Amino acid sequence: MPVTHTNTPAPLASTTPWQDKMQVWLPKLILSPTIVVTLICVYGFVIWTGLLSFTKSRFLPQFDFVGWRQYERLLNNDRWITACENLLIFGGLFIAICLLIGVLLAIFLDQKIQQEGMIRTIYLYPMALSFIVTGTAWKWILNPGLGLENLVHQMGFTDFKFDWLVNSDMAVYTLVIAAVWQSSGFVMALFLAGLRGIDSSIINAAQIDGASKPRIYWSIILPCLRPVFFSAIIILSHLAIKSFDLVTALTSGGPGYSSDLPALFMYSHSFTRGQMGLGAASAIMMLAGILAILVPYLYSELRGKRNA
Amino acid sequence: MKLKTLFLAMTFAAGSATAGEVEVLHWWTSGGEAKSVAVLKQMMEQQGHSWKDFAVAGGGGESAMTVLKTRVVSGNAPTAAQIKGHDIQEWAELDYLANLDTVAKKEGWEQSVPSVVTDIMKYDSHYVAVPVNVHRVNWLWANPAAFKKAGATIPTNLDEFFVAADKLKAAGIIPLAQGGQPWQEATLFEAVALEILGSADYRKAFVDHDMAVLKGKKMVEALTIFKKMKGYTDQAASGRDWNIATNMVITGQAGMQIMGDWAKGEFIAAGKKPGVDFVCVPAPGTQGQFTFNVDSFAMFKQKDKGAMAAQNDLAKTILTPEFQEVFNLNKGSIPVRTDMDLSKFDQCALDSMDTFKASATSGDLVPSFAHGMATTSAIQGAMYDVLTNYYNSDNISAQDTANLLADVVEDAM
Amino acid sequence: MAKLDLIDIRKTYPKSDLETLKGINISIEPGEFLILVGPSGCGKSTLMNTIAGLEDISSGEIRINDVDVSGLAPKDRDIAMVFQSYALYPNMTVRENMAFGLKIRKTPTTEIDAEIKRVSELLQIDHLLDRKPSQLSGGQQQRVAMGRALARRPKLYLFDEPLSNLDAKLRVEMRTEVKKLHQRLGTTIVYVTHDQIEAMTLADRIAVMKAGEVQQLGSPYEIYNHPTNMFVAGFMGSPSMNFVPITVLENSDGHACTELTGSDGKAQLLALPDKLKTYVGKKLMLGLRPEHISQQLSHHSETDLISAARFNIEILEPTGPETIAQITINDHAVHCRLAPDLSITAGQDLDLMIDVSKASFFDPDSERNILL
Amino acid sequence: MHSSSTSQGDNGLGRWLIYGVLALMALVYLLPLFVMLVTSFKTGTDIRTGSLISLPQEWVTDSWQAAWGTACTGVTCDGIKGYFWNSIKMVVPAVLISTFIGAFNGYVISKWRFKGSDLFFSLMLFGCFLPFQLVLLPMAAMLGKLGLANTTTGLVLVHVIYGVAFTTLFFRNYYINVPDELVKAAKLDGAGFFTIFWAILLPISKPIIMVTIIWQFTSIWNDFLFGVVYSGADSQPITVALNNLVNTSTGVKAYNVDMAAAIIAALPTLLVYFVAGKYFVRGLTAGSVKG
Repeated sequence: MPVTHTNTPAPLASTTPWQDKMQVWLPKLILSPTIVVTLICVYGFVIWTGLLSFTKSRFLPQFDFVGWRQYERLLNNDRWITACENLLIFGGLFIAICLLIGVLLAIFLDQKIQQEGMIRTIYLYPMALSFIVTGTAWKWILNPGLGLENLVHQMGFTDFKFDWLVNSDMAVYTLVIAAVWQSSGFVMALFLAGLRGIDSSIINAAQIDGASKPRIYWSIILPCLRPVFFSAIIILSHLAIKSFDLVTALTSGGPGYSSDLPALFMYSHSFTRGQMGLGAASAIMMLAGILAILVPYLYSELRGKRNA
Repeated sequence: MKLKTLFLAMTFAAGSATAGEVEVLHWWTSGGEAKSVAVLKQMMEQQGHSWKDFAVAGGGGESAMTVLKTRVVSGNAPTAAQIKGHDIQEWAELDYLANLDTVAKKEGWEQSVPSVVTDIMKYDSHYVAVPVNVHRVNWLWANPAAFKKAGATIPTNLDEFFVAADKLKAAGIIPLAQGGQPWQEATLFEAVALEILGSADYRKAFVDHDMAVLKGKKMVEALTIFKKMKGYTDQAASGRDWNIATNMVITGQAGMQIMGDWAKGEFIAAGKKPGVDFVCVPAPGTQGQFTFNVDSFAMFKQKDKGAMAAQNDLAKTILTPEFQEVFNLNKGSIPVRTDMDLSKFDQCALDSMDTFKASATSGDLVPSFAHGMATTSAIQGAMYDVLTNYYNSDNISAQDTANLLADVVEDAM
Repeated sequence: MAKLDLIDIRKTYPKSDLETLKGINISIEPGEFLILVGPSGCGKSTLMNTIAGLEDISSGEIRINDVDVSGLAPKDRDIAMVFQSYALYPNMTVRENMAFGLKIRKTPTTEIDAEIKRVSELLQIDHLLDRKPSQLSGGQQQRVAMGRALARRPKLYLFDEPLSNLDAKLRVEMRTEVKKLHQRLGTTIVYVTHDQIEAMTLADRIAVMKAGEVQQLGSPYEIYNHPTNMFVAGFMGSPSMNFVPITVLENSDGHACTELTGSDGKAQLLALPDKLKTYVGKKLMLGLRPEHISQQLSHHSETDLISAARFNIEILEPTGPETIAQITINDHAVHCRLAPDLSITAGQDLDLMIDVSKASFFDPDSERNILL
Repeated sequence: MHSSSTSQGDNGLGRWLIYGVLALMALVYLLPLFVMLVTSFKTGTDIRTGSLISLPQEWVTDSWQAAWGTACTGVTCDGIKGYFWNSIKMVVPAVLISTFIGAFNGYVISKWRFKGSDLFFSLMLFGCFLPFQLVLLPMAAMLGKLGLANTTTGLVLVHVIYGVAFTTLFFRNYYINVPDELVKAAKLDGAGFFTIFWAILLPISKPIIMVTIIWQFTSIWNDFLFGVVYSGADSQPITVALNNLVNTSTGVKAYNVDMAAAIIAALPTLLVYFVAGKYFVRGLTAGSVKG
């Protein structure tokens, strides 16, 4: 016998069509401020800069168009070429070394280490510091007269030479050192999180198959961490491309302009050099570069995931 | 903030028509300079105005310029900003600067300030900025004790310079203290170029941008000597601030520094006496020549009456002999007024003032391109790039650099 | 208790040419237990979501108690749903999970408490009320999910593969629970599963779906014994129905018959129902369930449509209560169900009984059951 | 067999190696902080005569007091204490608002998808890569039009605008791993758009909220560019003061004061990392790393 319901719950206050429509429109409504702001403050400003790059603007924006002139000047500018080469060196090394250190430390930390929390915090803390602080500290440590070189000299090894900071050919590598120091801990955290998310039965299965630990990590675990590599590379390239504070604080692009980076080039030409048109052109070139590298990568990664 | 300003303006408008707020953007944050600005602040406050300080240090005002540009674009320009040289013309051309002719007339600036300086302060023959001081850039600072120890004499020309430098080096003293920033390298080069080219050709090259001079033989010679000087600096110069370099001379770690007269403030602050603990002589071979660098405040157009009154008072105050004296004593420069009592100033400043007056008539008074006096920031920046790259890189010849210098100047014109 | 009518439901996803639902017509009586079965991708879950209002339909009508609800938001349809993943709110206790819907409907607290008491006792989860879902076993989570649905006393219950995340033993237990629950409460239930035993045991009626269409709607008995086409026939039952291609012949008596060829190549005659006489000379597909081929049973007298034949037993798969054997007929592998205590080894020949009276016959081209 | 032999190896030499490497790297990471710390407690002469990593001859806190209260950062010599408060006034609202908006955006993009929402998400991702120097002038013009130029409100607005791309990304990636059935169940229970968010999703978002807050707090607190350009004269953040202080020096560079100031400026972010660091890894584990 079916149980008869004596107390039917209060019926839901019948909603008006207006409220139902709201439910459909609410998500769009919620997102719309961000959409508008993004369109204006990201894309609008990029278009504005694009327009500016075709003008002869110097001191402040002026809209007298000169065609591709600023781009021609840019490509003939030695400092710009140096800055772009530096970005490739800096970005490439920075990303590669951060990934390497990050992965290794994460794997090591994942071996049921005592005091893991403390070690993890030590690796992570540089991320909390501003580039001004990092730059100031490293500038001092890397200074041949004051820092590391001096320290080793005092220890008795007077032949020791570590003058990268003041060496035109090596200055860009000091940027790599400081940037890696600052960001590799974060990469470690990403990978550690990724490792924690992997089903341990995979490792057990591989061990039963007779695979050695390094081999398990190399051929089973790392491929599983592909999404983490993706996130890490995106975040690291974002840091590399935007590296501005660090260069300003550590080398100011020097000696000469040997450690200049595009962001610094753009900033100084736009604001202190009175070459706003040229600065805008360099900004657009930077964006084009970012797009050229990132879009194919994003596309292949995201598409691959959809198929999987 | 706007409301607050409005409120302030309203309250003051009732009582006194002259009280208002000045917001001053500057990059004078280091000791002597900051003290000097503090004096100005105090003097303004005595007149009933309020002072809002907007100090942004770093890179010879690079950050400050960025801030200024964004503030102007946002329609919220400060009352006054530390702008100098050619940039004053740029701002005035864009019609952002206020007309100070009334104050200038009332205060008689034309009579007390030499025309070399007032020309820079005027756009379209109207005053838009107020000069604060005159720096002489082509100074050589030396530590006599270090020279004595090395058995060297303080040089008066380039040949002597290298003789003395060799002796200092042999005595284990860094001959030339140098800071590794583009503007410091340009300052050094400027002093050399002034000697090699002479005042007339210096002007042709860096003010009129005569291509023949820019890539001429003399320029190549100047570049060669400039590079030769690098051999007498220490290796760790890169990124070093000028005052650290000065400090090397103070402590006797280094023998000499070629730097503008603001370096004097550092010696004084360290308790050193001019002529005894340190000497100031013109950069080698530039006796009688004067590379000037004039600091100034440009006044931005204001909507608010109180602010305008305060602005005029600020302009007036800056050029009062009292402020000129205090400020320049702190900063190491000489007053822009030529009618002042200089009894409190030291010998370096007196020398400077004499040369200033004399060179104004002889044609040896030239604007410093390293400090934005001679040309636009675009050309100045382009020249910085070429010079700093040449100075710090071993694989480019003096001749190529001279050609490149001409090319980039032409490109940036 | 409510009546649910699905009238010509069509659904096409944006950016897709294919119709996911191609005109579904089902009427569900108050208190009826309807099960939707079909292979994955057949549209059964989409249909479920459209009933719930979680997805829009492209055309058609969904009527609950003769009211068209197809334009209403899910909350206004008064429907509860139990999900395969249970979808328990992880931040809430069991009590809060069950009370959530009632609270939103502004039910007085005392009523909520009473309702939770009733449901939790009914489902024997009253000792778990203050736990979080993460502290529960799979079976307990499943009960809570059902409790959450029951607490609201909706007009209609939707179950989306609710038992498929449980292990085999628990699944059988819960299946019984669900059946008991339905018998006690007499609620209207639409239940999606891909497990045909669940379908057979629980349903009042079963709707077999394929490619967005209902293939057959009927009682479990009808679906099992009178499948309308080869798809339904093959989908329900395990091991599934054997399909043997045959040619209809006429024997000397004028009865319909056909020849079956075993693995040894010998042909044996098999009598066919006389209804098939019109098909003489034509090819048909004979559908025989494994239990319709068995060892010689003493109590089965050989009637017209129960024929004996001898086949070579190729593979034996004892399952305990029965043994599944594989033979070859007309070059097709055929499963038959034998008694477990039969002493026989693979490779032997065995006399089997074929019960054609319960067989189905399909047109090989249209795959439709020609006798319906 | 194999597994047991490898794990034995782990316990011996391999294990020591791992600890060795980890400890060594910890030292490397700590070195700059150590140098900064000891330097900040040294006297001027101690810095010049001692070595980089030697402990102070005598521990003095003068430079800390100077950095906090008496060092010059312009015409005033009140140290960086006033700026500390300025930064807090700016950071707290900026972090909260951007996190809040990011949570809502992530919720919509992952659970209420509509035509174009995915496209918009990709467009937004690009915003993460925008070099901020590029937006300085147009943003200034916009703030001017809004009457927010050089106000704390304006600065907060800028940080929110350019932070939302990140916060949205974080929340979207987290919510995408929350089963859709939860939302469906809630819808059937009668919950609407906001109720589902408040009652179902937000309570399970703690890990990602922590990640987002840490990230946003760090980047906004440490920002110099926006801070120097969009703040008002009396609302400059601490990074501007630090910059003024570090670039302010006459004669002997007061490294000890610089270092003390740098550490003071970094204290809040350090604190956040030390206190909430474990949530950071946990939050990343909880899903934000799954691109």
